[in-house]
Amino acid sequence: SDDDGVSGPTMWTDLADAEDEDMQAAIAAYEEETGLELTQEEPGGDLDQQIETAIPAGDGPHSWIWAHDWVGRFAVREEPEFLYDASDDIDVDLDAYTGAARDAVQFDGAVHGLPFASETVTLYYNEDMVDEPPETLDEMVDIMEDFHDPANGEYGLSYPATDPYFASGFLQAYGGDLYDEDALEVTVDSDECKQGLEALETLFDYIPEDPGYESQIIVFADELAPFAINGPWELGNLNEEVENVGVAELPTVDGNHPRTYSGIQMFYFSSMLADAEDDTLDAITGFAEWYTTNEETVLDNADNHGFIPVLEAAVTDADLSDEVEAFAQQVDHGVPMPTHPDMDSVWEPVEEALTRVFNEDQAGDEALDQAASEIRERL
Amino acid sequence: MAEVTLDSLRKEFDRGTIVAVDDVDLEIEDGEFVTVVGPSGCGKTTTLRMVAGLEEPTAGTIHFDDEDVTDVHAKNRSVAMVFQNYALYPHKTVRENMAFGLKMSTEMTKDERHERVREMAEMMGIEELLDDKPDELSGGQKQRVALGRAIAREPEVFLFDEPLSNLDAKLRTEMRAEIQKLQKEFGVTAMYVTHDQEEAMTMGDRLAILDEGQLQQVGKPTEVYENPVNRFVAGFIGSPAMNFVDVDVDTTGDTTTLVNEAAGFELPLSDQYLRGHDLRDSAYTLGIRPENVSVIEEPKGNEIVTTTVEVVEPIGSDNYVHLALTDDFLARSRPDIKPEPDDVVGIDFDERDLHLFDPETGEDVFLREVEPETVAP
Amino acid sequence: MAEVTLDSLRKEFDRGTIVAVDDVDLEIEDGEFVTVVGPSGCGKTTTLRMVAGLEEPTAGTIHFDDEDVTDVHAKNRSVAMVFQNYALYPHKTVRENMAFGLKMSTEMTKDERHERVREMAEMMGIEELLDDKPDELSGGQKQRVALGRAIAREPEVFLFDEPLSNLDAKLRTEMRAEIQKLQKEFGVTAMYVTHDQEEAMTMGDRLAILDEGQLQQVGKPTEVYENPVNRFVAGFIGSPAMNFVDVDVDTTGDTTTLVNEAAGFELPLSDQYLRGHDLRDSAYTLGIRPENVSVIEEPKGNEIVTTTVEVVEPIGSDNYVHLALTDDFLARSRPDIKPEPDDVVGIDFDERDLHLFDPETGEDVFLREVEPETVAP
Amino acid sequence: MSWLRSAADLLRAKLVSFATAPKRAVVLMQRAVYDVRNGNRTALDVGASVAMTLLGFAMLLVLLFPLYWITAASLAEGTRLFNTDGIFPDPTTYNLEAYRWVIFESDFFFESGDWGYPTITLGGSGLLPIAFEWAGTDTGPGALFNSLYIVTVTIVVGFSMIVPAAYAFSRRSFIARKRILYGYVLFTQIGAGLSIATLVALYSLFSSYGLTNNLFILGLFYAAGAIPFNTWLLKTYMDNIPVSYEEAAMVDGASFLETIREIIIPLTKPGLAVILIFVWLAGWNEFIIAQTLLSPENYPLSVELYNLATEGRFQTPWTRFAAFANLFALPVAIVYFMAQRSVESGLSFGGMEG
Amino acid sequence: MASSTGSVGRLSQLREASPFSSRDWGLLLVVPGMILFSSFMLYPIFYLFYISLTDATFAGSVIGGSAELIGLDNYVQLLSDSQFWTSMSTTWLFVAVSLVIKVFVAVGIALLLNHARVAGKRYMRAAVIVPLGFPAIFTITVWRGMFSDARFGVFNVVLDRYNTFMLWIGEAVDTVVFFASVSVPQALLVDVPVGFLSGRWEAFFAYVTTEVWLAYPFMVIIIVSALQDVPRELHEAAKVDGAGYFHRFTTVTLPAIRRPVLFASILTGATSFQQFLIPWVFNQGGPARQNELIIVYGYREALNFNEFGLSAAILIVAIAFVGLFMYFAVKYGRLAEGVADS
Ligand SMILES: Nc1ncnc2c1ncn2[C@@H]1O[C@H](COP(=O)(O)OP(=O)(O)OP(=O)(O)O)[C@@H](O)[C@H]1O
Ligand SMILES: Nc1ncnc2c1ncn2[C@@H]1O[C@H](COP(=O)(O)OP(=O)(O)OP(=O)(O)O)[C@@H](O)[C@H]1O
Ligand SMILES: [Mg+2]
Ligand SMILES: [Mg+2]
Repeated sequence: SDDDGVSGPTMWTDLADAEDEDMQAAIAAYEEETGLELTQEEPGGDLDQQIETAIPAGDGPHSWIWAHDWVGRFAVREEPEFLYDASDDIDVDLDAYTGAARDAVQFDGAVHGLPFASETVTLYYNEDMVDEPPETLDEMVDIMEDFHDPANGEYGLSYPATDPYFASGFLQAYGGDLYDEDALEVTVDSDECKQGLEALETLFDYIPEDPGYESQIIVFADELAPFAINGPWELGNLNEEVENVGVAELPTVDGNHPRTYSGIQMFYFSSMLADAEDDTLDAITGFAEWYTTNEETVLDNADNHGFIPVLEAAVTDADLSDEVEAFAQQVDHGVPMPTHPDMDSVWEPVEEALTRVFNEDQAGDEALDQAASEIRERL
Repeated sequence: MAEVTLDSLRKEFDRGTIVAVDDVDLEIEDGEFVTVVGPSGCGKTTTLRMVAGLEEPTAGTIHFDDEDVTDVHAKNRSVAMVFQNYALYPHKTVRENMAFGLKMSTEMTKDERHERVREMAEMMGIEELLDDKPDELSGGQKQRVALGRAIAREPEVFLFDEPLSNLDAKLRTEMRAEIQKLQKEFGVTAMYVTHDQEEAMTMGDRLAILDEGQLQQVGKPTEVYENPVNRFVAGFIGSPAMNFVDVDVDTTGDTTTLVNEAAGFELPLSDQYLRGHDLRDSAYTLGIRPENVSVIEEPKGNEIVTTTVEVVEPIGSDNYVHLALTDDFLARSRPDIKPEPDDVVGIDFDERDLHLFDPETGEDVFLREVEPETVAP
Repeated sequence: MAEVTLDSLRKEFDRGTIVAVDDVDLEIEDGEFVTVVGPSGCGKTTTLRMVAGLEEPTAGTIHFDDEDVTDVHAKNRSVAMVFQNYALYPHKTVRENMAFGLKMSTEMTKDERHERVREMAEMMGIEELLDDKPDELSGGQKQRVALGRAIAREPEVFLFDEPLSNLDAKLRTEMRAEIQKLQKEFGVTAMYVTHDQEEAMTMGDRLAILDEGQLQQVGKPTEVYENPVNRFVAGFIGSPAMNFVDVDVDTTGDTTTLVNEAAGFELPLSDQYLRGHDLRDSAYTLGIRPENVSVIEEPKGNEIVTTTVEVVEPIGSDNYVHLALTDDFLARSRPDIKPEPDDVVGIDFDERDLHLFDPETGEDVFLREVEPETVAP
Repeated sequence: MSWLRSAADLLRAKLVSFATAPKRAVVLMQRAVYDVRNGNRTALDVGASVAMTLLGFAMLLVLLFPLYWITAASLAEGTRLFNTDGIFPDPTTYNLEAYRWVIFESDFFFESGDWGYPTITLGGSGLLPIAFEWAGTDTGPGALFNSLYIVTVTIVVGFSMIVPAAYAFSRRSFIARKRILYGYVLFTQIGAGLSIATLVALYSLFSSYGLTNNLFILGLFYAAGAIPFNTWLLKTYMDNIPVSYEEAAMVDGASFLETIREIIIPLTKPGLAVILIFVWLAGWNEFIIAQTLLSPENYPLSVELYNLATEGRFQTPWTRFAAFANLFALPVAIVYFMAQRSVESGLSFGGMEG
Repeated sequence: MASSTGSVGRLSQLREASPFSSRDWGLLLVVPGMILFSSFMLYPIFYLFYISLTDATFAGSVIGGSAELIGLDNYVQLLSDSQFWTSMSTTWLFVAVSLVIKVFVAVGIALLLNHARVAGKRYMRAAVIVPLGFPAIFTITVWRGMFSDARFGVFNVVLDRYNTFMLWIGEAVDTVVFFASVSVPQALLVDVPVGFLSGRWEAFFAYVTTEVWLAYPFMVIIIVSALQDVPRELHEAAKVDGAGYFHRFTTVTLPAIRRPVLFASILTGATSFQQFLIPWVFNQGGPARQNELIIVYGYREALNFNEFGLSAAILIVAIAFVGLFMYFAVKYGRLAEGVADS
């Protein structure tokens, strides 16, 4: 790959079309401003798999954009290393970002990237069906009850409920964590999580029978369900498809706010930067700094893509739209996804456990116990 | 075991654009062996297939004895057919091949079937082959198996579609005799298609000659040989083929003379030969068989005509002498008559061996339907 | 155009387990037409293929004139071959088929090639077919194209591998004449393989008879017919085949008598016939050709033997009379001799037509190599 | 280029026959009616034919259901796969927007609206003394070009190895012939899952030899995978061609190469058509390895299609995905349609067994 | 007259492609393909085998070269993993079931589309193999959508309509049969929605259906080829022998297509064994890893659980199985028939 391989700073992305356009515009603006060159590529497929193979082969990108949950997983890699500690190369003060974002980009004291947005899932509602968003789960259940009639193609809720990322809010509502990052323990079988699952199970009854994402989203998009639980990335689409969409924070469960996992979107600094020329290093870190600290960009992102700002200056700005505000609140209630590499082993067993419960193959408690023991076996 | 009657049988293909069989009437007696002969494409196979029930007649009927089988499905007719390439089931052993028809069309138990097959195989001399697959057999053996398979069923009617044409000359002669013997033994009615006139002549009780879908003549082999009804039959039956010479008729005076100016001969016909027939002054085609032509090595002048020799082909028992009289005039002479090429020889023949055909209709002018015996040599 | 000499030619297959051709010596004169005949599997094709260069001899040499071509690649030998199935290139038109050899082996321009092809096609009467594909042709037409393709190249040696065996009888006769005519016209040396003895007899200047890879006899057709060197040749050449009767020799007294007790005949041989040969008192095989057997419908008692008639097959020009003398004793008689089956008839034959073979070696006991003419009838 | 012309002729003939098919169908029906009226065929007979044809048609409908379901989706509005009103989306909303997008906006034909053109430069470094350059635009060629390039390499290399080898297996005897052929047959089907099985091993090997991101090498790789199966298939086909044609050519004075060119190749056409389809598909459809080995600017259509499927974080833009897939399958469909007769006669595996 | 001198050297004879047999130059034609095949296919397999003997955990440790040889530990571990045995048995079941169905479906289609009474069968045949042209990733994703558990998933809609239709028939019968009350027996109704992806056997059924759909075109063209080669006379001989349609089918048609069907079965069977995309796209071999076919199992070990060495061992075992399968198939199915010197 020496002849036609891309030289110069390269960044891999996997963005939606609209996001991609804005990113290209931002890069162009940056290049114009600084005279540096930056190549953005979209390798497609599973980005992590691409990185897994490309970096050891020396063909990896200098940076990529993804949520922060890969930080731990890649930070612990040795021979070869995957991430670059840029603490000495960046000029920006990390205090410029919110606390959660600050934590997210660091691992063992090293700075592996810069954050620019956060996201989580929250409640969408169809304003033509529901006057006021429900405050509590019970209220929500009452409303869903009114609408839920699957034989006639109507449902209470649209919610890919077996995906742990989506389900995390309710599972963790009672204060239990799926994975305790401080103690490095799997706590998915804690009593709190089991209680949380009970709450989740009440929702299982109101969603379409197929928990797959596409089967879920369609019923809200076709106005066959009053509620959806989903992330900001659907905001644009749903606004087009549903006449009056409202966004609110998730209803409380026994007075607890569901603690959804949030993801911090960030620029990763890859280990390719270690041997890179100074120009490249400057271009990459420079762009990340420029982008993440540019208040205008951050606010545009919030407006256009529902990106919740993680730049303190922007967060305190009152100009955010209602929708973004709702997401921001939900992020506040939630917790960042753990970055520890052990977390890689958590997702799947939990998803399988939820699927079993959803399919009524297993009781909730047992399912979580089984998941926990599977995870522990893996570790 | 059954008399087969074809009544105005007609078969068209491609919506009438091809008439393969054209109003054929034919009656085959119980136990009779009829050979059907004709050039390629004349409709032999089609006729046979209609009798077998593999092809539906466009018009006409087929009766087995008194039963109209025209619309009866092949599997319900009691016929057996030997195909040109035998059509043995390649994955079945000889035994299974032979037993299959019995299994399908009789109520026999397995043991009975096998007993019957064994008997047949013994009769055909193929007992040792019973467990072989058709692939392992030679042409003659395959032929026997195909025959055995057909006979085993004891059908009422036996159909053969050029069953010997894939065999070599030696084997062919052998198999001919075998087929005839078996047919007589079982007394089954048989219809045998071939394009080889020699085969047709030697095998059949009667001969049916087809051309362009139409039946030309039916009769005993010798009868057909001696009294062909038209030029087509005359030319088709007999090997080497009959010689044809275009002649004009000169009826000046009392005598009727056949004249060919190019070849330079005049042949007065006797009254006995003419039997009152009136030949107009017009063109005819004269036919004479090679074996009826005598070659006179040293012409004495009283021959009918003299001509030069082109080639002499010895075939051992006889010599074929090709003469320049017409384009391909052949005389079959004794092996001791061996003129050299380009020798001038005389030729002669008996008036009684002559045939005269109408050049337009092709019909034999003197057709002696009534008293065929009188002209037999 | 070339004399072809095969010298101790030998071909083994499968590491010597199969000897297809066994030390064959054969000389073919320039312009001569030699037919090679023999039963299936006797090595005819293999011999031909060695001459063509398609098979490498295990031992022996092949010369074209004085040049040793044994190791010359087929494409560099000036031979043309007509294959049994014609091997016309199915994807090429007739024109292209005929032009292909010219294109490959001459320097002709395209126009010259097409001109030549047109000429050839005209000569063969296939001009209208030039743009057809082989699939669209009838058997005879294919045959002509294959011939034309071979001739167009003007090769030194012409090889034919049973080119007529797929044609029907009529066409076969026609094509035979055509091939001979062309061969003579071009004066090319030709080797013609067939398993049909009649074809071999009529076509060749000389005849080579192979059996089990070994050359049995080479000679002019009549010579071979009349003086077969052994029982194999005697039985193979001639159709219908020679009759064989096992006889014992009784040399009591002065006369030498052939005796067959089962059939009940005694046949004293004249001294003239014996010519000093000494027949021991032992078994021999007597051979007599069907056409040399006279059937006497009303036996008068002075015949050699009387026997009963089995079947009479009329073939038009003659009748084949099957007699019960031995298993399949055949007489070929004039068409007017028509005994009924089971009639008792007498048979007679001329001593001079007899052949006597050694039952072990099969060799003709009296083989008259020196003076073949003396026994010609 | 004469083969190009004959291919065009063939295509035209096929299209004409396809276009006139309805007319033939009508004639067929008229004849049936006529025949029934004239008593040439019974109504029952015609009825049986109609019933069988309908049965065939119904079966076709069932079998191809997924395809027109998805084609309907490609014509619908929005991006969702499901439709809560029934199986098919509302026909009144059908439009060609997705196809417009694939053609003009995706990377299918060209990137970012720039066509550009290919140039060939001779000399230079690298494996081959020929290099391809895409000129006239900064963005490089579209995915179609990359696909065609890969497929061309696969076909050219594949054929140049498969055809001689199949010929040798069919016509010559040489040492270890049986063993090699046996080995090939064993490996005919390992290729399929192998790509996933050995993905990482492959990547590491390729990258250690510096062969990643190289369309030519990828084409070679597909050719390699296609060799055993297709060699065996073609050999089986060649076994059924009588040797006498070659011998005739030899006696006619043709050299080995001339025999191959003039006789073997034309006679093997149906077999070649079959392996053309299979080799083509080998290079055309694979995306896992292509994605791993190539960088985005070199992605062929298959990878683009796959990326389209996984483009959204959680869902696929279905209308575009389906439209893309339909256009993607079109060349294969055309090639097959043209070669159908050959393919159907080129795939006989020796017929009946004894 | 082109004729060369008599003593042409052996070497030039070789070069001139001697027509004489038993020359080994044929090997030269085969060697390039073998080299290409070996370097791109065999070599990676050996490399994979090497990996299976190491403790590699990530793709990176393979490529980066930090893995260490640990002998056959991975294989030992594999054999003691119950999931391995589940995968193995599920995979074999999948191969067997889909194969049987494939054969029946393909033979049925081929017979129908070769039937004399079907008009326009050429076009139908062209259309019926269209699935061959689409990439598997696409069609499988589409099938995943159709098999949705949701009530509005295509198959559930179809089943729902079927239920409606049955009920309607029931009502109609009820109206006609006025003297008694008739209702449709429950056994004839389907309980919608069916959880195609959430039940073990439902998902298995969905896999099989999709696999059959993917493989039938290949089988159909092969069978159609074979059917067209059946000599018409054999059918006629059977007719004259008194055989009806069924017997003609068993005595003539079936033997004629047996071998091609066997070929196609072996080939597609081996492909089924390596099926990855269907389970992966449908539900990652779920529910609860119960339908994890062998390649999915290997893939998941490598990528989700970062056990690269183990994964390599799994895949090597899978390859070995396919090899073994092919070996016996080739041997007993006489797939290499005609290899015998001609
Ligand atoms: N199925 C068919 N469709 C159209 N034409 C046909 C069909 N079968 C036969 N024919 C035509 O009918 C005519 C008679 O054919 P048939 O096969 O009966 O001839 P044949 O006498 O058996 O000839 P051969 O000696 O060549 O076998 C031929 O012109 C043939 O082309
Ligand atoms: N390539 C071969 N390998 C092994 N044996 C062969 C080969 N070619 C011919 N033979 C054997 O050599 C012998 C002679 O065969 P050849 O083909 O020359 O016979 P033929 O006289 O032409 O017979 P036919 O009249 O059947 O064509 C036969 O026993 C045959 O089996
Ligand atoms: Mg016929
Ligand atoms: Mg031969």
